[in-house]
Amino acid sequence: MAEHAVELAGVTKKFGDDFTAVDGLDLVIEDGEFFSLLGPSGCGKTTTLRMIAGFEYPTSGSLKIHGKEMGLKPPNERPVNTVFQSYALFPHMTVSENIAFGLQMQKVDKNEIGERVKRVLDQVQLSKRADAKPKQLSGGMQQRVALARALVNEPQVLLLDEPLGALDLKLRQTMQVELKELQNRVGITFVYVTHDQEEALTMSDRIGVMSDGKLLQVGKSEDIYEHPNSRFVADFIGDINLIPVSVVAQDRVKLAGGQEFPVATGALSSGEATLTLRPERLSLYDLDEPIPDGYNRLKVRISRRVYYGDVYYYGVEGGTGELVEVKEENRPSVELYELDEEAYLAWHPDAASLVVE
Amino acid sequence: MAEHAVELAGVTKKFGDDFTAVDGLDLVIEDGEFFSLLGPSGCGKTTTLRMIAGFEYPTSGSLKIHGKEMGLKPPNERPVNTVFQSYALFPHMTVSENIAFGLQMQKVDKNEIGERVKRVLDQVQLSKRADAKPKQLSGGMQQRVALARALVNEPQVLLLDEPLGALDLKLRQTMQVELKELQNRVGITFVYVTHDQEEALTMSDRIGVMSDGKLLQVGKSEDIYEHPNSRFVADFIGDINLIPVSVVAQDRVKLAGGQEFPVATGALSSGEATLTLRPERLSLYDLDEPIPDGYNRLKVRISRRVYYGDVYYYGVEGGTGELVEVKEENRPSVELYELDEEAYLAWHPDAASLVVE
Amino acid sequence: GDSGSENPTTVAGGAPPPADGGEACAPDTVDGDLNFYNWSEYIDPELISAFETEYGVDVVEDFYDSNEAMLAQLQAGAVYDLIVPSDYMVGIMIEEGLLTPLQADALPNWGNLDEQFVDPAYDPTGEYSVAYQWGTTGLGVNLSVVGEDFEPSWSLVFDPELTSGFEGGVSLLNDPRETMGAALKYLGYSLNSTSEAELQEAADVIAAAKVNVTAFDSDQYDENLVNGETAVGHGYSGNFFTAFADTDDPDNWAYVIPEEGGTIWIDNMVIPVVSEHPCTAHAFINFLLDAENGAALTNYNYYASPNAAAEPFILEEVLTDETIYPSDELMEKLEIIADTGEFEIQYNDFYQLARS
Amino acid sequence: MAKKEAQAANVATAELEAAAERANSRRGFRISLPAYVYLIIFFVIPLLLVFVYSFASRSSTGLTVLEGWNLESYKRLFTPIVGQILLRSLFLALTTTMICLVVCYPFAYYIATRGVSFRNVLLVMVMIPFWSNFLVRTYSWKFILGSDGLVSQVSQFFGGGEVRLLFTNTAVLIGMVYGFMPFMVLPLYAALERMDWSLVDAARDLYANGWTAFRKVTFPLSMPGVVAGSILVFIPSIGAYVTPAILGGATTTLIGDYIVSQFLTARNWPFGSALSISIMVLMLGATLIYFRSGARNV
Amino acid sequence: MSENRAPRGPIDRLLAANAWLVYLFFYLPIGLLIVFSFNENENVSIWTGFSFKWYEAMLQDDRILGALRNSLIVAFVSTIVATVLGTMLALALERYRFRGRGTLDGIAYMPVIIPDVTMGVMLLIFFFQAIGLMDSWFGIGFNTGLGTITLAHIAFNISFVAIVVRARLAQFDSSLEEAAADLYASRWQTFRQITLPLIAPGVAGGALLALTLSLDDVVVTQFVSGPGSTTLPVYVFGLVRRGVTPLINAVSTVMLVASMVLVGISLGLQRTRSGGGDDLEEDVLASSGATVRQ
Ligand SMILES: Nc1ncnc2c1ncn2[C@@H]1O[C@H](COP(=O)(O)OP(=O)(O)OP(=O)(O)O)[C@@H](O)[C@H]1O
Ligand SMILES: Nc1ncnc2c1ncn2[C@@H]1O[C@H](COP(=O)(O)OP(=O)(O)OP(=O)(O)O)[C@@H](O)[C@H]1O
Ligand SMILES: [Mg+2]
Ligand SMILES: [Mg+2]
Repeated sequence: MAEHAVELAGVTKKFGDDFTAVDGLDLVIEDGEFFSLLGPSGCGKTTTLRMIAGFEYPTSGSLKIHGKEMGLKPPNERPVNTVFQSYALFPHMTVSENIAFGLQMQKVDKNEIGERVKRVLDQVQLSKRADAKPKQLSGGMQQRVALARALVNEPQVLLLDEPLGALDLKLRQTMQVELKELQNRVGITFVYVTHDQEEALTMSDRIGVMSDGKLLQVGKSEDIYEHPNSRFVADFIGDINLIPVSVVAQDRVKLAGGQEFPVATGALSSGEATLTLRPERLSLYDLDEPIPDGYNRLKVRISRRVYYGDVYYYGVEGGTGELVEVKEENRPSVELYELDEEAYLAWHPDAASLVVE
Repeated sequence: MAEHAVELAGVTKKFGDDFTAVDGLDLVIEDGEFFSLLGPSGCGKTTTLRMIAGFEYPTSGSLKIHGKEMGLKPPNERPVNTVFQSYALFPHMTVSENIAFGLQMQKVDKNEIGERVKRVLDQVQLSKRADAKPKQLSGGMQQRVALARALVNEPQVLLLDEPLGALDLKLRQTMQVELKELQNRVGITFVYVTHDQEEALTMSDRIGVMSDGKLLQVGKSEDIYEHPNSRFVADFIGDINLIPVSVVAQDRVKLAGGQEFPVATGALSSGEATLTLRPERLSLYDLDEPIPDGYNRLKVRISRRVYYGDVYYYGVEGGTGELVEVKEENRPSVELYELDEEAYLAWHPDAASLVVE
Repeated sequence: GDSGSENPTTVAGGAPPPADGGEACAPDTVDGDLNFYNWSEYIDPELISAFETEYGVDVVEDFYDSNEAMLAQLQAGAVYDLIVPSDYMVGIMIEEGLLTPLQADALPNWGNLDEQFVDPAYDPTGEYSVAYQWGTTGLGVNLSVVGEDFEPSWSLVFDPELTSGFEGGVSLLNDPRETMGAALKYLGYSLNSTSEAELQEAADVIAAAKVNVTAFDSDQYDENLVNGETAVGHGYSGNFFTAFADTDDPDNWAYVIPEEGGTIWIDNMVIPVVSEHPCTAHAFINFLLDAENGAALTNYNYYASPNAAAEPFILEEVLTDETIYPSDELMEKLEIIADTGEFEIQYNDFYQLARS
Repeated sequence: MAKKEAQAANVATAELEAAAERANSRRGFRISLPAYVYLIIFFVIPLLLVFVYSFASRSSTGLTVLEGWNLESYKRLFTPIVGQILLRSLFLALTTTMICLVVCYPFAYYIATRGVSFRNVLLVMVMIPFWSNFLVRTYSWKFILGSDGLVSQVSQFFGGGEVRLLFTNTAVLIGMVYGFMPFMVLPLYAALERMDWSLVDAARDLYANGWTAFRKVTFPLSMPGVVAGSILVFIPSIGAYVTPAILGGATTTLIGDYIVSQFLTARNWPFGSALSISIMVLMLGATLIYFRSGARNV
Repeated sequence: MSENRAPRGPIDRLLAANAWLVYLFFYLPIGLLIVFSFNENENVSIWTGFSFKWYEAMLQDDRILGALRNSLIVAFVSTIVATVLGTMLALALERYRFRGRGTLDGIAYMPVIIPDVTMGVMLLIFFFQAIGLMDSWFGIGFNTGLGTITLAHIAFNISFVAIVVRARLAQFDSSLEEAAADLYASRWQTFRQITLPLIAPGVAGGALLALTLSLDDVVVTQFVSGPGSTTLPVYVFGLVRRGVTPLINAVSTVMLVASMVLVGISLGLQRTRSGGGDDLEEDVLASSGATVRQ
């Protein structure tokens, strides 16, 4: 359809008179997309979600869902369902009672409720535990019940507040895949809150990065990762080296150590700036090894090596003034650099982008 | 010194008559080493730690610390300190009172207490909050107080129970580095419990993998990662493809699809087994691209592609019967494979190891 | 529970046996402070302090509000030198051997006592008790409601037709013996009746009267009356008088002894065997038997004095008040409540039954 | 080598855990001992004595004879009057409990949903009145409900007639409810204060309107508080008799004063004891049920 | 979102209205009681003028002062003892498994649900027998009096204290005790430095409750009292039978104020002990027991 799924215009939320949890948010979420809100703890993600769901009302600004102004509509009159950061399962009801609740409230007829509950139970692989009480379930199971309870209503918009926060790595990864596939299948709009950047990158069509109640950057996962528009975003999303440089020309920067390098042509042509370099975009070459042309090179000394199973992280020192992290695949073919060994650090100019504070 | 820091021999802990939380544990931890206990939730890590600390007594078996049999010694008479999974800070004492507690109990004299508390406060960068109550601190700070409270006593052995469990990714990583460096500096024995395999791999000298109260494998991080001795360990530590094969010769296996491959010469010469392949040890090659010799190849179809910022994960299907995960560096030089495209999957025989159930 | 078998006969066995007479006490000698166990507000504090100054001892006062509670305490080992039980309770205490005989020589004023109180039914030998005060149980009437001219009869509380006219209704004592007794009298029976049939009738009377009974109350009947909560109240003479006196126009109320007769009760001073200061106790009894002091008692709480010698000192209006010192023919109709043994249970049950 | 040690150690430490538990158990016993002993001497033995007395017989003078043991007292429990009285008391207790519940639930809810500091003030305010003397509290009700009491005067002031509530069942109920309210308020408060309000959010999110959300989530979850409060009000109000006497005029017998009259009027201690014992058993029963349903609901 | 949020709009206003009505209900009689303690007329129900004379009368009446003295002695002694024993009892029941724990658990709750009269009578019987035995076996003669009253009050106070403290202990995170032990604290040190400070609000609550119960008890006291041991409530009880005068209001107003001061103190005390505001609950919850024994 033409209209947007969710539309926030200048939405601000104050707690008390002084404390602003969400600050003039302008945000449009398209129908059927998987949108993630990303940001450190306390930045206002949950509050934003709660306003969309109708548990809090904006101090100012307008909030539309599928084109309709929500105003003071209570939660039960909004075409929206929420998966709560802390599941919020009804402890006194069984799993299936929990899931059936929403449908009963909507006066769906008995048989249909039965069927739909059954179906969604299969989807989340909990048919066996249908009669268990939430307490008797493991964290992962509870999370899936919370999900099922929301999904069964087939809302136009589904709000998820760190739904995977509580799960351990393995379970988390499986659930991520399941969620993503589910969203593709039913094609409803997901608004997904998390503080795990990796999770956001993996699952989202688009990501909004928040900090202190403000929206810093909105864009496709790749864009945000490859081209952060601020030091904060760059630093928050994945490991990155932030190297202070001075700009000498539109396409050239100078390190503290004095070496100059070309960079992708940028906005500014002088002044101080920060060069952002992803560890995985850097590679180490033996001094005698040929380096692909067009690559920038810098002689460095290996000062740290950390083993991460599938990769090694090297900390190298060169003219940059501070430790630079380099990530190297761990393959038998590649032989390792020892501490204090010297090597060339090389990267392609496209890999580096400039941000200003 | 000659004697071991901690020595468990046939230690078993039963709760009630039927439930065995820890099952005949034989474990030796050397003086000054960083030893991690790794395992899924509920496998008995905390219980083991609690027995070393003296909060629980083994149902059977012997427990020595620095050569001395611990028997019924209460916790306060053991040369051990613990950082609790849930900090367990004294809410009615300030940060510095919390840290000073242990020293006061040992009747260390006032001035010295003052100095040592000051020193450790600097170490964990909390000097400014010395007079705050735990309630007023963020999760990360509380964690550091718990650490300082244990460290200030300079115990011979320090037990840490998921000390970083509560922190978010970024803070977690910083703390990991700090902890590791600290341990190098003071050189006391760390027994570290976690269920995060990456954490264990990064920080430990040696790792013990537990499951259902049993110790499955003990060894250096690399060994455990590269040469898991069981399907469980392989699967628990990092992503891995587990491919059912039938062994045709000491050094050859056959896939479900019928293709045969050489493998590193193993123990068995026939029967069913599981071939373990790390995604990052696999690479994809265009059909017309040359493949390094000695490498095994398998024609596959791309059926999933997930973006992880620094890498792409491909799910490919071939003769193996099930989806195989391949991890490819994300570099501008490399061009991406599209869904349903065909390609060669290649790996070096050393990269594959055989495990049997 | 085996400790019970220690004294197989009765609970009273707990107290040591009377040290036959105990050591003799000379008149007006004291042997320590007096532990005085009395009904609350039953003696003029002035008298107490007078005694204290005269004999240089302290009087420790404790108070009880029912004979039974007092008895229970005594059995539980409470040690007092002087107690003021009512008539029937004296009988019980004697029978249980809780009382020590009084020493006549230590009580020179004993002679002041009106001879009709000298050896009462409940203390045949008259050696255990000295009457303290006596009074009657009757009806307090709110004249402005009931009117000036009315039959002084129990029908004022028991006759539903009559009482239905009284705004606020009537109140009866919350006490089986008194109220059942009143009903028995109303029916013309003895208030010590031991005939189930008669009790049954009495119970029926009370039950029938209940429609206009606003309260069964032994504590507040006088206040309820003067506050206009009730029109007629069943209670003890003295309480009514004090209550009336406190109001703005005492003439608005009257106390009557029903013509069918009612209860006369006598409270007595006794010395328990466990007493540690019998001589002080004797001294105190003798002190109260003194003419002026006896009068002071009555002038304080408007109960009749058994003390003949005291009469000259008693306030005129008290002395002449028929309701305090009833006429002789009325006296004929008054009865003392006697202990009826097992029958006490019946009284209680019938009463509770009637009330329910 | 390590193996052999282990074997040896096994033998050595097989009883470790057991030993530890024994030590622990001894410690616990020692700590509880003073109170334990005290309660046995000054509560259990007296209780047993009462139990013994309930089988004794009454002497003609109304004293308890510790011989001729019999079951008379227990037989008498089954006479109609006892049942009648008990039923009446139960009914009064029940009504009191009901009223308390209805009034206190919204009250507790209100307190529980205020800010922490304000909440505490409100709570103390609930308690303060009960620091005064019980009798005097009750008497001042008399002056409120009496024929020229506050209520009456107010109604007259507004042109209404004189209202006398004193000595009516209304008065009794007012008095009882007044006396027992805190026991309803506090447990309810405790339950509601621990309430996880995100569950109500969830219910609303799932299309429940305010009332339904309350009916389906808030109330069921506050059930432990409801049960606790009800028992705490119900049990003592079964035995209550002073309030009914003062404000109701004792125009009916309640189990409380029936027991008292056995001890203090009829001087029939065996029966009084039997009554007490059976009432206690009854109340214990109620408490057990409470603990159960409490456990179930929590 | 654990912090409470009030429902919005009219419902909230209704709730508020209800709440304030309830408070009116609570304070009407108390207000009246206090007002009339300043009434110079003999009769409580009619206001004739302001005066302190009843307070003066109270101060002159040494029966009242004596009774007050007795009440305070009994209250404080029984509170202290009951608080110590009750706290230990709670600790044992909550923290340890030992033989006889089940029974003890049962016994601990009984004094709460037993009717006053029964409690009074059974203690009366008990003391009577005890005195008999003491006398006949050891020739030790002792009487009912303040002593027996105190013993009786302790008997029912222990349970109330134990219940309150236990509620507190239940929420207590025992890993704190382990942490202390791990930091070389002996059992006693752990108790003194960690456990006690943290359960202090509960203990204070229990003590408060005990104090109030003991200050308000008539029935049990009456049964077990002896010479010179009339307590204030008992005396008031007697006075009431003779007619309620403002004197009684004055006395009970004084008791009211005294208790309020006590609460104030204990609350302030616990504020300083541990910042948690909700600690108050237990206290208040506890003090509610004050009325249970009517
Ligand atoms: N009801 C409230 N009253 C006062 N402050 C609040 C309230 N709710 C949230 N806040 C504050 O608003 C800020 C944003 O809270 P919010 O829950 O949205 O953070 P978040 O982004 O969800 O953090 P997390 O990732 O930890 O969930 C926080 O500083 C929080 O303290
Ligand atoms: N006191 C106890 N009584 C009964 N069972 C217990 C007790 N303590 C632990 N267990 C059980 O023992 C097993 C191991 O518990 P433990 O705490 O050691 O797991 P863990 O490895 O620490 O898990 P996690 O990673 O979640 O902390 C669990 O199944 C737990 O349920
Ligand atoms: Mg949040
Ligand atoms: Mg654990």
